[in-house]
Amino acid sequence: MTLYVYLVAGWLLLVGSLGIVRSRDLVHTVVCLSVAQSGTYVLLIAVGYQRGATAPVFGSTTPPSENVVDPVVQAMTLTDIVVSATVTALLLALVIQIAKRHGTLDPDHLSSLKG
Amino acid sequence: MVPSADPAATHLAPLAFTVPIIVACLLLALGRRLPRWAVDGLATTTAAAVAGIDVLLLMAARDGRVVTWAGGWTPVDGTTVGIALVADPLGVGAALIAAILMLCALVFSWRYFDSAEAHLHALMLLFLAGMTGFVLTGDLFNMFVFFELMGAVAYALTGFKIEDPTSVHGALSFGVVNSLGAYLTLCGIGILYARTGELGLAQLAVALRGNPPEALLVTAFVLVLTGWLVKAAMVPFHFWTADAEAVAPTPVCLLFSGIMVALGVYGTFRVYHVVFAPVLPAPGVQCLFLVFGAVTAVVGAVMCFAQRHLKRLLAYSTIAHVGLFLLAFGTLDAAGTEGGALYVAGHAGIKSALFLMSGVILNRYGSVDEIDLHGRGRHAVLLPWLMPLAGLALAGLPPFGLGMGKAVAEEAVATAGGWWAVAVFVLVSAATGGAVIRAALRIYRGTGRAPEASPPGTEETSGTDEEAEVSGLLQRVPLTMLVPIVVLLLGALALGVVPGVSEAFHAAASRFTDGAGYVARTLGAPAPLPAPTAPSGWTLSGVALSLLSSAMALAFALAALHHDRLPATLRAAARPVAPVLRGVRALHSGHVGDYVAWLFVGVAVLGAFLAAGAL
Amino acid sequence: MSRPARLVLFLVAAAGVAALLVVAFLDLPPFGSPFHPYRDRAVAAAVAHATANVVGSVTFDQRGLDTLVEETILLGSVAGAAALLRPSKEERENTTVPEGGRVLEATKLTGYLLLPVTLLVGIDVVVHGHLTPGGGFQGGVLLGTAVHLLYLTGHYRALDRVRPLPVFDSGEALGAAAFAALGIAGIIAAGAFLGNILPFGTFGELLSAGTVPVFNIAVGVEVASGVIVLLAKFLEQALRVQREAVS
Amino acid sequence: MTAAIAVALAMVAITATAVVFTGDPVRQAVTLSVFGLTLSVLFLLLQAPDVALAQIGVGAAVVPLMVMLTLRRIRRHR
Repeated sequence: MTLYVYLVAGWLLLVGSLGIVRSRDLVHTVVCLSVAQSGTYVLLIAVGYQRGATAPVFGSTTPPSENVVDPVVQAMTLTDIVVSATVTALLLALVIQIAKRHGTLDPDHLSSLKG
Repeated sequence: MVPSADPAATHLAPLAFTVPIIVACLLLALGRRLPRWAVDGLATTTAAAVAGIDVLLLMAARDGRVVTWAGGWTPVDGTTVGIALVADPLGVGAALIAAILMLCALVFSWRYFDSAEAHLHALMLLFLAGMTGFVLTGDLFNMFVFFELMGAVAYALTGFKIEDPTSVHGALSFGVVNSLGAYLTLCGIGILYARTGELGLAQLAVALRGNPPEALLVTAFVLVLTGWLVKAAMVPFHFWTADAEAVAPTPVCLLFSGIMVALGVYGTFRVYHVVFAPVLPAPGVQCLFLVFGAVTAVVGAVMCFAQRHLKRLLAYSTIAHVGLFLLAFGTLDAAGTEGGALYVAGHAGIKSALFLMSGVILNRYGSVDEIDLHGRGRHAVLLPWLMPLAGLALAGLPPFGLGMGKAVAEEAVATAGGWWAVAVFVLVSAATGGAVIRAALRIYRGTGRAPEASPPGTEETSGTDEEAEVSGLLQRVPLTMLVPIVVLLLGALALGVVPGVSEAFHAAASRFTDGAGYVARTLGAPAPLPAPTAPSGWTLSGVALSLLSSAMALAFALAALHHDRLPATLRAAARPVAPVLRGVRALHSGHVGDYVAWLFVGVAVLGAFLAAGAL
Repeated sequence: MSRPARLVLFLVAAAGVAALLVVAFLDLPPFGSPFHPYRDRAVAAAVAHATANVVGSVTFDQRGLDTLVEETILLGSVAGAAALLRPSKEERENTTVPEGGRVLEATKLTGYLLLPVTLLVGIDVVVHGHLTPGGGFQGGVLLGTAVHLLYLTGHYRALDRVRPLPVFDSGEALGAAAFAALGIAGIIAAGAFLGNILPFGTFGELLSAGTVPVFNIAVGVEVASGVIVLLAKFLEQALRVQREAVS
Repeated sequence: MTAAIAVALAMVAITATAVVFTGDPVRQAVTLSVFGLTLSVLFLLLQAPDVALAQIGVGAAVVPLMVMLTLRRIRRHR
């Protein structure tokens, strides 16, 4: 199970990167980048999991004596999700401008920067 | 008992990045209602204020480190839940350079084009906050977050000239490659956290103490470093650099080239010295940086000399110099670190001044193509002298600070690597300096043959179509553009001549390489002082080598300008180089898919290299 | 590089990276293990500060610096995206607001019904962030998207009216500024940057956790405004910005 | 519980692969949204409701919406 869980995280990272490498459309590139990033979410949340423990939110059903999963990785993942959304927004804004300036979104046909 | 410094000093570190954040918020909230001069004034004053805070912090950290626990979570028995800010002289020094460069960039952009409702100024201040926080924080995940702040703002700044096709293209490549690097860094952080349950640099070091150098640590080290090294533009992570630095607005280029790439180097060696130095054998790591540093330096120098686009030329020269930084810091000892830090500081002054000069050229003549600009600057007054001088200084001309750093670093790498590393230093300095001198002579003196129409079908980015950054071309260069150039050059000169600089840098370097002291001080244990070693400074051999590389730079420049008058044997000897050069240039394709493939090649090779050395 | 060459290069390198990852994964503690030293300390610290949602405590109280920077990233990105999506020299913004296309009555109704519900849930998620799952960010995203349900109803014009962009522009910046200012208030009142300066109150009650709910509200304002501005810029590009007719 | 997690992980891996191999960006916006939802289910199962909530908002709504608006803008331009 351990290896399986972490391999899924690694798979997301690698398959997202593969998507960027073989992408024919920059919108697709940006989306694949966000898939690669979700590998880090899965890794972090999996690292913080404890079998039989509940969510780290105390209340009437969960007294503070109860075992909870790691809240620190969850806070890290929240930050990571914000980063993902904002970076995606910035890159999509750039993609819109590229489409306007170059008339194409195929990275194979963008040739303004060479050498 | 926690050895606490002056309590007021502990509040300086958070203020150094909170002040620019708050002012940026104000600019964004009020920007459209403020007149332009108020926006300029507010932003410039803030950069100056941050520089002032950095100076105070530097004075407080002079005899050690200033530790601030955000939220007041001071460790009890060495453990805590909070984040530490750890200001040591080298880190604060880097923050100070960033603030000074930001000040120069903002003054330079007073005459700058449309700032889009103060967005440009607000983004610049947020960029400064990101850089400052990155060097001050003592927590690995917090480093990642500040790194992302630097990144996100930098992508927007790179693409700021939305009418320019190269600008938005370069920004996207930068964004994708840099983000992917950051995600690999985060994976490394996740792996370290799973193993140790810690995120603070000092706490990680304690948790890993006594660990054998196992595979997990190699992977974690390589992954964490990937993001930092992408930022540092180490080959083969460097492809985004020329694309982004050549197309960003000039004031932004200055910051990218002058300090941002150096912060990647800072992050790399900060993490190594504090967390990994006790668990990964030093010879393997040293060898890694000697090899990658040398390759980066050579690739950067070759690509630099081959450019005609002035800003791309400078960007590739930065890559070459990053290679030299890596060589110097890669010695992992105090002497090499001292040389590297001096070199970074001197380089910041010279390279920033050069980027500003390229901005002046762009806004005066409407192009940054060296060939196209042949002889166009004959009637200029000051720059025809300053630009070749800066070229010589880039090659290491004494008594500029960059030359002193080069001299100190050469001595250190000779011990760690051997004579070949010194040769790399001399040749690479000469080639990058030579390229700048060549461009200066061609533009300002009309040296060499006048250009013919370039043959059709040559695909390279020449810089003829670069968009000017002021409305209408400048008739004369305004004082607000000249003063920052002169100030930066004088600053670089002062580093080399003011007495005591070498001693101060040596003390800072000794702190930086003393990971155990960092850990002890952060977690509140008494820190043993590192064994004192002698600072180096200028030496006779150093001056000789620096004069040699300056002379070679001049020779390279003249040879390139008058290559048709070179003896036939020399030209024949150079002929086999051409296809190699074409091949290397073809790799820099501007294709983001290529760049990502190379990113993974870099990670795999780093991993294999280190595993072979460590396990 | 040609496509096949690039793919081969990547696959070989990715295999190397995968190998690096696998050897590291094999050395990690098993999935679901009870080894979480930071968790143990974080839970104790959250209870000491009367914060029922430990994630909220970590986010705003224990590692508040991460969140300050995270919110700054959001601020910078929204400003950056707005700058990148500004109408360029040869473009102009269409002043006549286009009416959305024909929308099914059922869709309209869903939009109208969902809007108030979503707004209420969003506010609830923000305000109870220190007690229940959620907080300023989650609630803010909900609020920011809820307003755009009006677009779903086909009333872009109505959306344009309830969404005075300059207000949200300023709202975002002021939310972020409030966060940073709270950090400095910590220095003044408690002697520590981002220190928790309010009384902790009773564990599990609305007024508890000290400054955590205040941070949640600041972040809620910032994120809701930020999402609105961001989506508005993309909507403007999609619907309104046009290239000036070449004369 | 473990079995549910294993299934959710498999779903995440499969939908992620689907997103990457969907060449047409318009259809990709939809698969991306589905991927965002499967991720939030996984986070719920791993006892991370805070993260699941954020992921639903961002991964299943805001980001796919931005992708769709980008595509609309680009197609209008062509």
